[in-house]
Order: sequence, then structure tokens, then C-alpha cells
Amino acid sequence: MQTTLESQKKRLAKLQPLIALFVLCLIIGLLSDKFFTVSNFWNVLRQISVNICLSVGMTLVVLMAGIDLSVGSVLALCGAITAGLFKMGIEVPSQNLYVGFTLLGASVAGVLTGALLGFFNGFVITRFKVPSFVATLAMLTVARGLTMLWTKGFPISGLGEQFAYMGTGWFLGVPVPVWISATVVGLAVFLSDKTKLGRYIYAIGGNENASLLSGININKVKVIVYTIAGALAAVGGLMVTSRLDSAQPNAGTGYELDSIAAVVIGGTSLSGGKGSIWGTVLGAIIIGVLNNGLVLLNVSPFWQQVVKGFVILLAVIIDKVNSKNG
Amino acid sequence: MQTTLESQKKRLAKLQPLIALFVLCLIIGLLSDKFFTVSNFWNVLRQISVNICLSVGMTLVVLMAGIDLSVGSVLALCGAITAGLFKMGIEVPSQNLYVGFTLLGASVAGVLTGALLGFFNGFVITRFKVPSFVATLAMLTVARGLTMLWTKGFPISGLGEQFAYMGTGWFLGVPVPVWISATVVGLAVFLSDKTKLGRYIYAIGGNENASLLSGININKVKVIVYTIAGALAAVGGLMVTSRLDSAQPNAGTGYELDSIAAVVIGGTSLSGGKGSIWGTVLGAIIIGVLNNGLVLLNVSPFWQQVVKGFVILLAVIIDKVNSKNG
Amino acid sequence: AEKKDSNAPKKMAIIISTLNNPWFVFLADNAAAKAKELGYETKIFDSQNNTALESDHFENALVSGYSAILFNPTDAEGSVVNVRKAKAAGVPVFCMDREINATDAATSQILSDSYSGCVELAKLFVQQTNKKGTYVELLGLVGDNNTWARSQGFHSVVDNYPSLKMVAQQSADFDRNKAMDVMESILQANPNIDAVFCGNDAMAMGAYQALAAAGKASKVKVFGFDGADDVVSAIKDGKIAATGMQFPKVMAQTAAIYADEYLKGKREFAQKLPVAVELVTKKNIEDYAAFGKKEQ
Amino acid sequence: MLVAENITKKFSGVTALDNVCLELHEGKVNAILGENGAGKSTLMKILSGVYQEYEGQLLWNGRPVRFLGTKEAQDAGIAIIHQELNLIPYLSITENIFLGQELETIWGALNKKKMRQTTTELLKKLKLDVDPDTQVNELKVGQQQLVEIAKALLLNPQVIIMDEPTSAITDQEVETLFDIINELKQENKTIAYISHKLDELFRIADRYIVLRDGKSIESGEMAGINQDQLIQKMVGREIFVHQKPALSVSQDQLLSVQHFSLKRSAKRPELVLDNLSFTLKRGEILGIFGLMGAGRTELFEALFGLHPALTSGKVSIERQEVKITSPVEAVKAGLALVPEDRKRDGIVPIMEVKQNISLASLGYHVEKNGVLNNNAEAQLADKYIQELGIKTSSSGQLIKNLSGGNQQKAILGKWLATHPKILLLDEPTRGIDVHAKSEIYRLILQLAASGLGILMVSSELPEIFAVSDRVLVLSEGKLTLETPIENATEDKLLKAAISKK
Ligand SMILES: Nc1ncnc2c1ncn2[C@@H]1O[C@H](COP(=O)(O)OP(=O)(O)OP(=O)(O)O)[C@@H](O)[C@H]1O
Ligand SMILES: Nc1ncnc2c1ncn2[C@@H]1O[C@H](COP(=O)(O)OP(=O)(O)OP(=O)(O)O)[C@@H](O)[C@H]1O
Ligand SMILES: [Mg+2]
Ligand SMILES: [Mg+2]
Repeated sequence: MQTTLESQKKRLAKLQPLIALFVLCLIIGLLSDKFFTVSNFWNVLRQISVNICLSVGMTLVVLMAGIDLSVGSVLALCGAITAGLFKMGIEVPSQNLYVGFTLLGASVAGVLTGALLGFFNGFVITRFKVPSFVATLAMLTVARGLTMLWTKGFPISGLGEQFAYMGTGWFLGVPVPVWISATVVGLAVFLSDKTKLGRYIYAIGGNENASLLSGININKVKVIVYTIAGALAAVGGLMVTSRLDSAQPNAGTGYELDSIAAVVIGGTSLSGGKGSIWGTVLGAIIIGVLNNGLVLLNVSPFWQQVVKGFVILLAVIIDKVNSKNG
Repeated sequence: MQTTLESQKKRLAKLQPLIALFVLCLIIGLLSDKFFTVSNFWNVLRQISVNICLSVGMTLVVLMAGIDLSVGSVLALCGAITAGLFKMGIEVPSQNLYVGFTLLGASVAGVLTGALLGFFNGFVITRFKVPSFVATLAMLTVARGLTMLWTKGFPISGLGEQFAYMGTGWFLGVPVPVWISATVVGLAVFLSDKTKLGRYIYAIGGNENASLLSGININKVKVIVYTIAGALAAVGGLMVTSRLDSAQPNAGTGYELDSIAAVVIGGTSLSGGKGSIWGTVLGAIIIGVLNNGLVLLNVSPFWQQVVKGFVILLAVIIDKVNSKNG
Repeated sequence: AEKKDSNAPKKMAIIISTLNNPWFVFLADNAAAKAKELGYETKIFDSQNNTALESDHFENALVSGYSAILFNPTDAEGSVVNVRKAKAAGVPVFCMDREINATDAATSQILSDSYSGCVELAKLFVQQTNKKGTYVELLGLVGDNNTWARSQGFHSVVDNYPSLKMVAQQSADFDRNKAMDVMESILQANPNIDAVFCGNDAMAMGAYQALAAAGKASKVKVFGFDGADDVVSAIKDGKIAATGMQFPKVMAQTAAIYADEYLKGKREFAQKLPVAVELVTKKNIEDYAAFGKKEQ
Repeated sequence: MLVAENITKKFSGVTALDNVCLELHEGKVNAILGENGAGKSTLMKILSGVYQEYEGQLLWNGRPVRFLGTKEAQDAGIAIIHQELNLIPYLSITENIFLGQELETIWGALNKKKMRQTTTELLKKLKLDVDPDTQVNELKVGQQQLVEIAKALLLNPQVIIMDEPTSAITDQEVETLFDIINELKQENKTIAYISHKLDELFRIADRYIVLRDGKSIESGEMAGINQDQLIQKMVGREIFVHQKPALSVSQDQLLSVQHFSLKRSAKRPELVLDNLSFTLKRGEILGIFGLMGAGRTELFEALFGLHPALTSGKVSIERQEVKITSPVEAVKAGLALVPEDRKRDGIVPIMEVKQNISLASLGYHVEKNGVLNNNAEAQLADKYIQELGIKTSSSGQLIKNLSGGNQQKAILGKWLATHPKILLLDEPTRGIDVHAKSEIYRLILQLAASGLGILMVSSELPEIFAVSDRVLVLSEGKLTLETPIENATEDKLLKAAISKK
């Protein structure tokens, strides 16, 4: 029993970013009385929920020492596909065919598209041994192009209230996107801590060769993880689309860097094997609080970038210094 | 003698991307009679010279298993500083002070700024053990913010013909930017293949622990390499500014991905220790030829991205398949 | 949102689609300057062309108690939700330059009509090319509203002249460097074009520089849109044929004044107040400066 | 049982195995012997499904098989403990042991409790007294080796292949391992056992199989052969066992270490090294003995400048006090460290042999006018390849393709090229065959005779006795014995290693 307690303590100690988050909140809270309010709390959580979806998938990928640069484009494509199917269905005039989609049907189609794109990433990476950086960079470009082709460059808007619920609704006093991202986090924590698959993800990132020698089907694990990351990007896409009541063809541009930043600030090592979903959640919160705080404090946009860069740096340095002494 | 020949052959065989480049050129050449013309040749080389500068620095960083995400922002900042100093000098009204800059003076100041920013990257990475991804991501944001502050968000234009020479002039029948990038490549090849520093770069990427225990001053090597990468980004900044006769505050956005793509397509491993400057040059040429070819063939902008993604993927897969059989 | 004490200075938020483009920086700066002049604290938010980020900005602005929003939307459709959110919170929104596709959300929209502006520009284009020849179009960001508004306005006129042939249509992301690269390559395939239409002035400058480097600047007419500093002087020098001048300063100041009036009790505002785009050529260039009329 | 027939295996150019035959006898300990690079590990990797491309065939209980992966071999009942450690550094002991064999609850979740319990039992059996939740990268190499053994035992296999399982563990642990091997034998399990420690083989092996240069040489009953005969079969010639030449030590003091202490970390002030004082003379070989975890590796690391902030005390070289705060300065001061874990700290795996050899001395030997000279580098490498007898196809071969023993020699070569004053050797012959070992002893003696001072950590008493002039014994960071070799006995050293002074 004692040892479990100790290992619990150890695990907590690994959540170094907590301290950085604490300091950050304290400073902002002292400078602005608007920060510690209930509405601002939900505000921040709602704003980071898309990044959390992406970052959770990214964490799994990075734990395996991979990277997924395509999340932003996949988000855009899947959002656009869901919006398009929901609004217009599929029509094949030559066959006199029309298939309409319910909200659920369109959403499922969107998430499946994300999963498929992720699967394709995983397939290319494992089958042709292409570095994940290249494979997903190619997907970044391809998925963006497909989004443009699907939308012809125009946003798909006017999706209606039912659609908007996912991004803007409230349920039991909590915003729906927060429910969604919390569910995603919960499932991912379960997956990474409590299942064989999760264990294999850590093992592959820790030492791929040794994992292979232990009889783990490395390729299968990789394909599954990239598929999950793709599906989660699609969920993010649904949330963005629903929130704006519009699928923007250039949605999600640059989100890959944001989500990798959350992962890394959260203490997950880019060389794999080390890190956790919880850390990433903290990382995403730090970024979210920072964005929110800079606005509350009325920092000018040009200075914001400078300050943001330094704060991110400081957050990571605080972690480092602290974990060294720990 | 024989062994040198053999190792020469081996080295060539490692330049796998050559085949991909060959195939690519052939296809474009068959589809457009404008591709294989002298003027288009210089065209492509001139267009990639900025990316080559950035990618050469990036290669050195990646060989050490690091990454530099800040190159695009550093490029913008240094370009803007050079343009600003050249055009307006430094004025301190309160002190009644005005310092004017010659073209050379302003350029040196720009490159030194780049070196300084790179030095700062290296310092943070070695002193605080911050992952290079985070340190340079922070620099990406900070340098962009500083660019905005320095330019107040407006381009600095009208720099004159003298300034334009670096980006648009010709010398001995070859465009000046091509001379510059060729010089950079030459120096970098010398550095990486023929000097102690180059060897240490490979060693650190191959096994940092063993390098440390072999008495290599790892921190010093890292700081030097990041400084070089920063200075090269500044050189790229000078070229862009000179070419456009204007320092654009948003110049270089997204260039980090382009240059990492060149490095990776060129066969340098993101986990360090393996790769070469020549490979990167090929990688940059592949990207340049692709961009050029898609425009020559007037592929619709919607389709361009899709095609580009697949070609990059194919280029890397061809390499892989080939190096396996080789 | 809670009520703030009444003697604190009132604040206006200026939410701008992007500050990565000097035109919008100018818009934002002028709105801020005017609002300050009227006695308000201001803050500029940069949406970075990202409607989701814009949405964040609205939420943050509402939480932190701004009393009016001067707004430059990222997207006609996607931004509607955000404006409605503000309306629901009792904060008036004044759109500048770009429209939102709802007439019941913003208090007033002070608009520059890109589409009509490009229609006018296209008429000039037809005239200057004598209704024949080959031309190139450089599009802005594919997936950006303005890109298509401008392109469609242009084509609505030019496509009626079959002897005007578009030999290449490529995107250069509103970026000067990219425009120069793309134009260089286009010139390889089409060395003998007669005109270039660009979706903004930065691309017009890039295209011009590529033409100049290829020694073709005098033969090819370049058309831009915006009225940026560089292009105004380029028109003066006869380098660029024409641009569509927008009036960001007028729009920004009007928006700030409207907002002030609203906060002082006025409720009657025109839902849409169009600010015409004016054609600027060498003929009338003396009347103009960057982003507007020359100030007397 | 398991039979290999006419196995040939080539690696790009190198023939590692040439028509090798092998038969493992059921319920016996089958020792597999051969010099470094003889092909032992390669053959074992074929038996256990790691390599799937080879000529020849395997017979498993009489039926021909071809394993398409380690999983298939495991399922068939063949487990292997690899020569190199194959653990996941950031996972716990339990997680590593069950990797690929996880137990799940009916809900599809991991059954952590059950796995932990089983691990506790296994660790108890191996007499490894650590918390099963410890991350393996916090364990010493020897402890990690035991975890590997536990991992193999978990599979409850018919055949267990052990590739140098004792290279990193102490004598006590070797005893534990032998007990386990005997138990396995009782259960009629088959064991393939590779070791360079011949005395061990005579204690537990039933049969021997000798490989030389990738060919099978002979097999037979252990009972019918003696050590010298075995060595001759392995090497193909007599080997000369070096006797320590007497009286080569000068009186010239080379290194003096006074009141040397090392803290665990900035936050944990307990002492890993506690007030050590000793000296080393020119030409002297000082053996350092101790049990696993005594602090010997830390002593070397601290001397080499790896923990400058945690170290206190006075170090003098040639009577000049030195402050070594980094390996760079250590090398400048004339120190050289051959580390214990060569894969992690020794080699740069994807570099060539010659580049590894020249790495620490580029400035003296290879750089001419600021430019690296390939010929000079090749010459330097060839010199040490010859002197140390490094078995490699050329100096341009990647070092990771060399056998472990040859990698170790290359690292020694790297340091000799820096012309050091003091050599720190941490377990210098771990995983090295008898022949190479004796050569390394010869080299050590020769280097000492030429005026170097040598500190040598070893867990093998015979090794200590073979070369040392004087012995230090460490126990839990304290110096418990210092004695000239003439007065040392195995008994005395062991007692001092266990005692807590
Ligand atoms: N992956 C590889 N690529 C190329 N050559 C290899 C590879 N693995 C092993 N070899 C070569 O095959 C031969 C046999 O190596 P192996 O590791 O089987 O020897 P070993 O008998 O286990 O030696 P040791 O006692 O040092 O462990 C050596 O010459 C080695 O250099
Ligand atoms: N990373 C670590 N975390 C906690 N304790 C450690 C760590 N590394 C070493 N130790 C402890 O430090 C002490 C000294 O270890 P050291 O490696 O110096 O022993 P050694 O005598 O060299 O043993 P070996 O024979 O295994 O090389 C031991 O108690 C060991 O358990
Ligand atoms: Mg072996
Ligand atoms: Mg040790």
C-alpha cells in the first residue's frame, strides 16, 4: 500500500507544469480582477477544448516518438465534410440519386474521414518506413487541398441551431465542448494508463527495438494511434464548425504547432516514451490561460507575441529547474 | 586509393533523392517544353536560394538532433532591421543623435542580429536544458513580435537599386542570390565534412552521451550551430528583402516547415547523426522544381496542394525503396 | 457580465481579422486613434485570419467588460455567431470594411465593397487592354472570402470579352514574395502576356518586380487592389496601371464615431454604410496618398 | 529438441554464420562458446525468431519451423535474454517484465495488481530487492540484467537462451542465477548458455558447442574436456596467459585524491561517496573492487567532471591541484574513461570505426591546418585496429555492426589515441572473450609499464588479481580496505566489500 501511495506521489511530482500554471494564474489574477470569475473560467475551458482534442491525439503520437503535422488540415477537411453533407447531402444528378444526412450521420461521416486520413498516415509511415514528419507534412498539404476542392474555397455556413449545440450549448451547467474534451481526455487517460495499447505506445517510444523483440506488433499499434489522432482532429473540426456555425476552408491553419506546444509544455518528450495526457492537458491550459490573460491585461497584440514567447519559455524552464531538484 | 573511391561511391549512393529529382524533372519536362530552358533553370535556382540558406542551417541543427522553428521569424526580423537601419539609421532625438548606415553596415547589423538570436536559442537550450523545439518555438513568436514592433506592422520599402543587387543582380552570368546560396552550401559542406566542428555535430547527433564522455564541449558546439543557423536565416532575410525591394513584416511565415521539409526529403534523419548538406540541397531543389512545375503546368491552385503532398511523399518513398535495394 | 463602476473610463475593443497585412494594421491603428480621441480606452485584438480565434476574442472581450466592439470580420458567415453573442450581451458591434451576412446582428456595418470595386477595376482593365490579349490572375489566399469577392467581381466583367484570354490563374496568398516567385514561373510558360490582375497590392508589387526583372515591365499592365503605399508611388512612376483605393481611415473613424454616439444614447444607425472603392490611375494619382485621399 | 541445420547468415558483405549446425539437448545446459564475433549472438537470434532471413533450417521437436517474429518463437516456447539490454527505460520493472504478455481484466483493462504481484514473486526468486514500480532506468546495469532474466522466466518457456547473462551481475547474483538454472533443469527445461567466463561453464554446463569465425567447430560433454582444451578449440591456437611483471611501479605520485565526497543530488545530500582518499603512482594499476552499487562508477564519473556541483575534496595530478568540472577538462588533464555501459556511453553507433577511434583526439592526430585529414584518420584507426586486434571488415565499417568485444577494443583505442596519463577503466572486459581479455590484460600491463597510471573497476576477482598492483575496496561509498595485492586474498576482499565501516 505504502509503495502505491509513493508512486502516486511520484506521478504527481511528474506533473511539473502545475507549478508554472499556478504561478501564471496567480500573476494574472493579481493584475486583473476579471480573471478569477466563473464566466472567465468556462471561457478559458471552452476555448481550449479544440486544442485539447488535437493535443490528446498528438500526445499519443509523440509518446511513440512520432509527430502529426496534419491535424490542422484534417480538422478543416472533416469539419467541411460534415457541414457539407449535413447541409447538402450527396447528390449524383446523372443517377438521379440524393442521399440526405442527419446531424449524427454527417458527424459520423466526418469523424470516419478523420480516422481514414489518420489511417493513411499510419499506413504510409509503417508500410514505407517514411518518417512521420514527412508523411504527415504531405497529409497537411493534401488535406488542405482536398478541403479547398470540397468547399471550392468558400465557407459552408448556415448550419442551424441543432448543429450549433455541439460548439455553443450548455449541459448541466457546463459548456458542451468542455464535456466533449473532458470525455476525450478521460478515454485517452484510460487508454494510455490502463490498457495494453497504452502500454505499447509508451514501450515503442521508449525503445522501439526492444518492443519489437518483446513481440509487440509495432506497425499495428502505430496505425491505430495515427487513426485515433485523425479521428480526434475530426472531433475538433466538428467543434470548430459547430461553434462558428460555419466550416471555414482555412480553419485550423497552424494548429499543429499549438498542439505540439501543449504536448511539449506538458512535459512529454519529443523523443518518445516519457509524458502523459494529464501533462498535455496542463500544457493546453497554460497556453489558454496565457492567451486569455494577455487579453485581460490589455497587452498590445505585437507585445503579446513577445510576452507569450517568453512565458512559454519560462514555464518550461520552471519545470526543468524544479524536476531537477525533485 | 581504392577505399577512397569506394567511400566516394558509397557517399553518392547515399544521395538517394537524386533519383526522385530526376524522375520529377523528367515528368515536368515531358509535360512542358518551357521547363528545360536556361532562363527557367536560373529561375528555379534563384527561387530556392533563400530556402537553401535556411535549410543549410537547419541541417546542421537537425544533424545534432535539434530543430529550429524560429528561422522564418528571424529572417523577417533581420530583413526588417537591415532595411530599417539602411533607410533611416538610428535616431535618438533626445540626445540629438543620428547614426546613418551604409548598405554593408546595415547588412552586417542584420546578420549579427540573426547570429545573436541564434545564440540566444543555443544558450537557452544548453543552459536550461529546454528542448530545442520549445526554445525555438518561443523564439518564433518573440522574433515575429519584435518584427511587428520594429516595423509597426508596415513594410519598409523603397530601398534603392544598390540594395536590390543582392536579390536581383547578376554576376558572371549567374544570379547573385545563387552565388550567395552556393557559397553558403560550399562553406557548410566544408564545415560538416572537413572540420572538427562538423565531426562533433555528427557525433552529438549520433550519441550525445558518448560525445560528452569523449571530452567534446557539447554546449559550445550547440551554441555555435544555433548561432550559425540564426546568421544564415538573417542572410536569407537580406536576400528576400533585397529581392522585393521591401522588408515585409510577415515575411518568412511558415518557412520553418519548408526548410525542415528540404532537410528531411534530403535524407537527414530528425533523430540526428545521419544526413548531409548535399542531401538537403537536393531536397530544396525538389521542392523548388515542384513549385515551379506546378505553375508552369498551370495546375489549379486547388489541386496544387494535393499534387504537391503526394509528390513529396513519393519522393521520399522512392528514396526508401531504393536505399533498401542499394 | 457584471456591471462595472460608472466612473471608470469606457473601453472599446477593436477586433481585426489580421495584423499580418499593413492594410489592416492601418485600419486598426486609425480606429484606435479615433476612439482614444473620443475618450475611450482601446485594445486591438488580432484574429490572425482565424474565425475560431476571433470567437475567443469576442468571449474574452465580453468577459473583460468592453462597452463596444469595432469589428473587422474574418468571414462573412463564420463571424455572424460572434456578433450575435455580443449583441446578446448588450455590446454593440460596428463592422468595418468587411460584411457579415446578417442584417440583425451588428449595429451598423461600414463597408468597402470589394466586389463592386473590382467590377470598376475590371472595366478599366478592359479599356486599357483594348478588349484583347492574354492576362494572368494572381489570387489571394484560397479559402479567404475577399479573394473570391475580388476575383468574381473582376470576372463578372472581363469574362464577357472572349478575346481577353486568361492564360494562368495562380494563388500567391496575398504575399509579395510568393507573387514574385509565382510570376517568375508563369513568365517562363507565358512570356508574352499583356496584363496581370492581382487580388491585392502586395501581390501587384511582387508581380511587377518579376516583370521588371524579366525586362517586361513596360509591356505588361499590372492591376492591384487596396491602395497601399508602395503601389501609390508605383502608379505615380507609371509602374503599375491602377489599383482600387479603399478608405480604411474613413471606415475606421466612422465606426469609432458611431460607437461613441451609440454609447451616448443614439440608436438609429444605417445598417449598411457603403464606402465606395475609387479607381486610382496615373491620371488622378495626385489626389491620393496611401490608403486614402491626400489630406489637405 | 531444437536443432539448427546448415545455417548461413550474411550481413551486407560479412558472413556471420557459415553452414552452422547446432543441437540443443533437452533438459541440459548447453554452453555455446566462441571468441567475440564468432557468431554466437547471431545464431541465437535466428533460433529466437529475431532474424527471419537466413539459409538452412530449424527443427523444433523434429518438425521444420521458420519463426516469422519473436512472438512466434515465444509462442512455440523459446525465450531469449539478449546480450544487449532490451528494456524500456521509462517503464517500471513490472511493466517491462510483462511487456507483450500483459494480463487483462475481463473489462479489457490492465490487471496491474496481478502483474505486480507476480513480479514481486519473480523478483524474490531472483533475490532482487527493489520495488517493482521502480523505473528500469533507475536501476544499475546488473539489476536490469536480472529484470531481463525475470522477463524470460515469465514466459515459462521450454527453451531459454541466455546470451551472456552474467556479464553485468555480481558473484552473489550469479549464484542466484545458477540456482534458478538448476531448478529449470529439474523441470526438464533446455538452456542455451553463452558466456566468456569459462569457470562458470564448468560449474553449470552439461554440454559445450564451440563456434569459431562463424563455423561450428565441435560439440561434446563438458565432463570430457578441460579449460585449456576448450580455449584451444575456441581460439584455434595456444594463448599465452600473461603474468604480471613485478616491480614496474615507480615511486612517482601521479594522482592524489583527498577527502573526496559526492552527494546524491542537490536536494538529497546523502553521500554516494564518503570522504575517499587514495593515491596512484606512475605505472601503477589500482584495482577497485566492490559489490554492485558500491559507488565505483560514480567515483569515476565524479573524477571525470560529470558532477562538478556535487563533488567536494581535492584532486591533484602530478602534484598539481586540478579542478575538473567537465569531461573536456578531464581529457585535457590527461584522464581517459572507458565507461561501463558501452552502448549508452561509449560508442557513436552510426559512425564508422575510424571515426569512433579518432573522436577524442581529432585535434592532435587528424586535424591539419584546421582541416580534417582522412588519410591521417585512417592511419590512426588502422594503427589501433592492429595493435588491439579489432576484428572488423575495414576501418570504414559502422561500429554498431561490430561484436560487443570489438566495440570495447575500439573505445580503448579511442582513448589510447589521446595519450592519457591516467586511464579509468570501468569493467573493461565485460562481455569480452578469453582471448581478447588476455590481450586487454597484456595491454593494460604494457600501458602501465610505459608510465600510465590505471584505475580499474572490476566485479571479477580473478581480473583484480590478474593485473592489480594494489586494491581498493568500496562498500556503500566508503573505502573499507586498501591493500597491496600480495596481501590480498579473495576472502579478505569480499569481506571488505560487504562490511560497513
Ligand atoms: N547487424 C549486423 N550487420 C553487420 N554485421 C553484423 C551484424 N550483426 C553482427 N554482425 C557481424 O557478425 C559477426 C558475428 O557477430 P555476433 O554478434 O554473432 O558475435 P558473438 O559471437 O555474439 O560475439 P560477442 O562474444 O562479442 O558477443 C561479427 O563479425 C559481427 O561484426
Ligand atoms: N539514477 C539513480 N537513482 C538512484 N540511485 C542511483 C542512481 N544511480 C546510481 N544509484 C545508486 O548509487 C550508488 C552507487 O552506484 P554505482 O553505479 O556507482 O555503483 P558501482 O559500484 O559502480 O556498481 P556497478 O558494479 O553496478 O557498476 C548505488 O547505491 C546505486 O543504487
Ligand atoms: Mg554476442
Ligand atoms: Mg559501476
